[in-house]
Amino acid sequence: MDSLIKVEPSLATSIGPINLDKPAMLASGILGISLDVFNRLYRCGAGAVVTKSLSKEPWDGYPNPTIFSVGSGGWINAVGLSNPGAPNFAGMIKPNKEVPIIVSLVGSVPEDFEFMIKQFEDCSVTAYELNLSCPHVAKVGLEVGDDPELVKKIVSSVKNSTKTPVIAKVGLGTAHYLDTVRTAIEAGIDAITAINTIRAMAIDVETQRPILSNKFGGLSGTPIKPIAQRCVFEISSKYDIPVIGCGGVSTWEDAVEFFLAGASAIQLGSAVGDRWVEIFDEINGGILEYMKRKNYSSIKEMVGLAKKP
Amino acid sequence: MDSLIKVEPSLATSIGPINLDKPAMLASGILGISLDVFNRLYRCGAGAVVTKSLSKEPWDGYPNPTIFSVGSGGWINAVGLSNPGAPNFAGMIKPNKEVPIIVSLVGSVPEDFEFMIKQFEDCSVTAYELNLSCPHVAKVGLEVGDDPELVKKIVSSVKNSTKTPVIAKVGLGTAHYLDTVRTAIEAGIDAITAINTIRAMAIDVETQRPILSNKFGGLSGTPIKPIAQRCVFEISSKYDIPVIGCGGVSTWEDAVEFFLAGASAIQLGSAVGDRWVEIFDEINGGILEYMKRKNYSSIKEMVGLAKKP
Amino acid sequence: MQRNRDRPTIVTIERVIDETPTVRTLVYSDDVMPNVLPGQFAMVWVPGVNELPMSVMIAQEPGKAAFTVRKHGLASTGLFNIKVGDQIGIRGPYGNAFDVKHGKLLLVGGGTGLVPMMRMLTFVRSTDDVTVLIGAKSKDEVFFEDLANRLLEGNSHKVIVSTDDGSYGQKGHVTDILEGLVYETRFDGIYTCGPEAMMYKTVQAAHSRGIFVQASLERMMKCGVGICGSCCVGEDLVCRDGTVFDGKHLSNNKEFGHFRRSKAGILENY
Amino acid sequence: MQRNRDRPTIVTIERVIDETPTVRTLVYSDDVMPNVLPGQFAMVWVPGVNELPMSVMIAQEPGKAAFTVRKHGLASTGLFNIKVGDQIGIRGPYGNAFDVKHGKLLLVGGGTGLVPMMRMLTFVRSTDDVTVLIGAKSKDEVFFEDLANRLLEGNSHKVIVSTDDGSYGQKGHVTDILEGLVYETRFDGIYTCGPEAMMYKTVQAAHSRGIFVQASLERMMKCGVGICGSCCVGEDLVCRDGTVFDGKHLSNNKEFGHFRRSKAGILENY
Ligand SMILES: Cc1cc2nc3c(=O)[nH]c(=O)nc-3n(C[C@H](O)[C@H](O)[C@H](O)COP(=O)(O)OP(=O)(O)OC[C@H]3O[C@@H](n4cnc5c(N)ncnc54)[C@H](O)[C@@H]3O)c2cc1C
Ligand SMILES: Cc1cc2nc3c(=O)[nH]c(=O)nc-3n(C[C@H](O)[C@H](O)[C@H](O)COP(=O)(O)OP(=O)(O)OC[C@H]3O[C@@H](n4cnc5c(N)ncnc54)[C@H](O)[C@@H]3O)c2cc1C
Ligand SMILES: Cc1cc2nc3c(=O)[nH]c(=O)nc-3n(C[C@H](O)[C@H](O)[C@H](O)COP(=O)(O)O)c2cc1C
Ligand SMILES: Cc1cc2nc3c(=O)[nH]c(=O)nc-3n(C[C@H](O)[C@H](O)[C@H](O)COP(=O)(O)O)c2cc1C
Ligand code: FES
Ligand code: FES
Repeated sequence: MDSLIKVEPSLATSIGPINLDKPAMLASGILGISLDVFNRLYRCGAGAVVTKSLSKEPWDGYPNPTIFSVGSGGWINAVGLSNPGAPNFAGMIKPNKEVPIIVSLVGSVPEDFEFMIKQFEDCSVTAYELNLSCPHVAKVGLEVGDDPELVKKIVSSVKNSTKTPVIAKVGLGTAHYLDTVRTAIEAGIDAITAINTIRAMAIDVETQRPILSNKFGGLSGTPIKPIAQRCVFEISSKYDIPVIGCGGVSTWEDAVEFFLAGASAIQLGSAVGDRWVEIFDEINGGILEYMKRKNYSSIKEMVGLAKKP
Repeated sequence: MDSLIKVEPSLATSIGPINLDKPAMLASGILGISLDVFNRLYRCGAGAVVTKSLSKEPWDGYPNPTIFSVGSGGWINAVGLSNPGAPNFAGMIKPNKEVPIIVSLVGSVPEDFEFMIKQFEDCSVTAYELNLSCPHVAKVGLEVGDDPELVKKIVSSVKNSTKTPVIAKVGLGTAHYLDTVRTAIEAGIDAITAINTIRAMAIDVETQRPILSNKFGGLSGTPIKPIAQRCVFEISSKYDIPVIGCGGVSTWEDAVEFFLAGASAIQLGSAVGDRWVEIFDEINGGILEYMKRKNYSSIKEMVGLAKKP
Repeated sequence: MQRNRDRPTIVTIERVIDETPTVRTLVYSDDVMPNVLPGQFAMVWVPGVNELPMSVMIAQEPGKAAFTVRKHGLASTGLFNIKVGDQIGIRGPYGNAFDVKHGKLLLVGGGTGLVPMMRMLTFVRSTDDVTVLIGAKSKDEVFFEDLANRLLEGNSHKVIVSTDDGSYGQKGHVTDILEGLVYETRFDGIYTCGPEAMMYKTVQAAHSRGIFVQASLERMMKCGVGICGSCCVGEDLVCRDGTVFDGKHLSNNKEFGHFRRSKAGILENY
Repeated sequence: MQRNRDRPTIVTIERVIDETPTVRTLVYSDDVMPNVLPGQFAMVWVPGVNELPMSVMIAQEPGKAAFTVRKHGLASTGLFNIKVGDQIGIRGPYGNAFDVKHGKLLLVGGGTGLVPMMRMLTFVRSTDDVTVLIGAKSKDEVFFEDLANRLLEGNSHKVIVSTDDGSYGQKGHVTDILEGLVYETRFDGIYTCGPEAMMYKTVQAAHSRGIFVQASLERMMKCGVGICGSCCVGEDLVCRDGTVFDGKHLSNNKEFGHFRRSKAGILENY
């Protein structure tokens, strides 16, 4: 083959054992409660969809207001992990053949996770993502991620319960997230998603109240991008583990920045609110153009390039 | 006096033992190396100016690029605590009579701080602010704030070396900032400033490099406001200590939000880059209008109101 | 501060109108909401209580808009109890709007589903022939009949009320009357908002006869902007793809008329 | 992505012109920089090396701009060594601009301080009488003499070069020649950019005679936008209040002409 003929670039990527046709996934908690919607997003160009974080039992979540904008692509939410529960949800996605679905799970003890994973035995699940980082619900999320012993137990037990790849999603909590990452790696995790929302709040000056019914929520979107990027850079510099970048992606440039920082794929959530489902095709198109211009044939060639001295 | 006659509101505030005529201060590291500039900012309406964080010896800081914008009022900087050193600086502010100057200090051990405080014996200093939270310089800042034993030693020794009020400035590091706050309170601190910049980075997709020469820097400005606000709310809910809110203030509404969250005063930095020195008068004017409308005579009446059930 | 569509803007209630014992209209001044399109809604924050989606009601005064709320559960009761001088937060407007055809129009509304219908009446041309069909359980619950007549003063029009118990207007379900109307008249457009069973039958009746029909759906909403997923109906998100959908589209949606989701997102029969 | 003035935008160097053995002009295409005002500057990022303030040079071609850099320390040498096809980042434009008077004008420039002077020549009217005074150490270091003559072709003008060693043009410091010029001619405006001693004397000579004079100052710059404080001169921040200041203002500034600050911010004698 003539080396001057440029290869048509491919958007396919792999995150350790997980292979995807496209590198931009829907992040957990976004539009994620219906198989019909997953199908639509997949047709719109999402490489995979991550489900809402599921618990053993259905949860109603917090009362409204649960989400609002802080401007400039930033959102604060305290949906409170409302979800139909793993058993209901597993029933709903059973018909799925086509869409790469990553099932996000929250729980407090290893048994919670083992129970939930059992529910999905007959489902086509691309990977599990353990949410160790929700900043606004007691007893799960960050309260688990901030406890290294518990992380170790949960990851080990999940890895023992399934052959499906397992991802740990980390965020900025009260402990050092790099310690959570290390513990998860030691317990056999296949990949890391970084980061979740960051604990935050906003107050209305007229009524003099926090806007969220829960007072505190998680900040997502554009404002957290520079923080998420440094986490991806730090994790992938310090450990030999595939990383999925998440936080504030809303353009193809953002996605490429995360690849250069060391992410093998990205997730996005808030930007769907600003730009709707077309965002996946827009980002895919932009990445392809960039790859052509820079003469890359695969996403892999870009991953971590910003670390060159 | 007829109780129907509305009292002209006052912008004066006190942060524990520190009394200021106006509640908006210049944050540390912003324009803060010249007494002439301090005088100008004071005339422009700043309630106090916090100096650049000073070290024992002069520091050049990091090479450029050291600061750039991430859009929407967000900045990333890794100035690297460049400063002329405490002795030079003390000489420079000796003539000061008028401006409430808060001297910010960084160091690694109690002796550093004791040495520096000695330099200011003949200066008019309103308070010291201990920077326990710079996210991008090794051995000082967060590396101190993340070590509770060291925080305790430093705060105790500083409190023993001076009668001037002492503030600790905290931020989001690898340890839990509320632990740093507790330790500082136990060691006798007079007030807390929250928060400093948050460790972050940005990568240029064309040249595929981190933009800062230091790769990592601190995120400031609008993006961090919701995070700073929750820290102020959390600190002032958990502890009985006056708090100065800092992070993303650029309008009077932002300032009021911080008061409602529990701050007795605020600091601002990045917004000076967007709106220049007029910002202090704009914010003061807006706060006054608000106080008239809501019928408050003092800042104190607003502090912490968002905590009512 | 610049207004942010997706963060509550505070407005003060200036007037409260009792429409029925359980329905009130709350009037406020605002720059944005008086000018929204028929079918658009706001997320309404009742501070300290809850936030809920509300169609934006007309207020017949320049610079003013309103909400018409039926007292129901926690959130709507909180809003119902708001007094003159109280503050609420509003964000939006959200959603698409009815595609207002011209000629012979039929509007079918039940309960607070009449709200977008009233706004729509301000968009009809004087040459349009407009029939408004109002359904209610009983006499007590009839409202907006006079308003509809007033808004249509210059038009050839009819306002028909039906009550389930026959205590006012015609006796029976709106949908029974509807069958008669579409049999008699070839409408250029049919529009409906109200209880889903009513909308489902209206869409079926019209669509099966090839008449252009649109319905404005209601679902549990948290974000209003297409992030949280709570409002999905099949593959559609009501807040973002709707709230207004064409009969053609709806007839392919297997959840419309049959299922809705609970707060936890569990599919439930209507 | 929308251009952000305060974040580096990447441009590619298309042409490199050797002006002297230590001075080069680097030409690039851009939307913004060709249209800046005389006196405005950019922060120029040499990836992997440093970022430094640079006056924006004209490029005499639509859609193109340039920087003219003298090789000095680390940053400027990095920029000097940039080759055709290399990428640099630019942010800005920053700073205010010269207030271009009309009539008899005198421009006094030294070294790369000529850069804003050349841009200013594109702003004079054809009726203006313009004298350009160029100072250099020796013949080798003279540049932009031809360019100045070319830009002033349609004007009544004079371009005077002085070298300290007399190896080209008149012998002596520019400021000596300047004294003669202001004695002979009543200028409507005098503009200067270059070594601070030169600017200081120019401002003194003009201001003491009541002639309108402006100087564009240089200081250590990190942010360029009025955040870091490194560029302060007395109570002024050069990047934000300047770089251009009136003689009147400067004559009250006790640091101008005498002190500057090191990277650590220590006041040093010039
Ligand atoms: C686009 C739209 C426009 C609407 N316009 C109006 C209006 O103009 N006037 C009016 O009175 N009502 C309107 N509603 C309905 C109103 O929002 C709900 O009745 C109200 O939220 C019920 O809440 P509750 O807490 O009082 O009742 P609950 O007891 O909590 O719930 C009663 C029922 O309302 C539904 N519901 C609860 N919360 C929500 C929510 N956040 N969003 C949607 N449904 C919910 C539930 O499915 C439940 O079955 C509208 C709804 C939507 C989606
Ligand atoms: C508004 C402005 C416009 C300028 N325009 C030009 C131009 O068009 N062409 C040109 O060749 N030079 C220009 N300069 C000067 C140029 O930026 C400095 O010469 C250059 O930064 C020197 O850096 P260095 O690392 O090569 O030298 P160093 O060895 O680091 O320093 C040499 C001297 O330059 C000064 N300096 C260092 N860094 C900076 C900095 N970031 N900002 C300002 N001064 C600094 C120091 O005070 C030092 O004395 C301009 C400067 C300013 C402030
Ligand atoms: C409304 C909302 C709900 C979310 N729910 C979850 C969740 O259930 N589980 C989870 O791991 N992350 C959840 N997240 C976090 C997102 O998955 C993502 O980590 C975060 O929003 C940052 O990405 P973004 O900036 O692209 O939105 C939620 C975020 C939002 C905005
Ligand atoms: C350029 C720059 C330099 C800073 N230097 C210091 C410093 O020396 N010491 C310190 O405690 N904080 C420093 N900070 C942090 C600010 O004081 C402040 O905590 C932070 O910027 C958040 O406030 P803002 O959002 O209003 O900018 C610096 C911030 C910036 C942008
Ligand atoms: S209400 Fe959140 S997606 Fe529609
Ligand atoms: S260069 Fe930073 S204030 Fe001027």
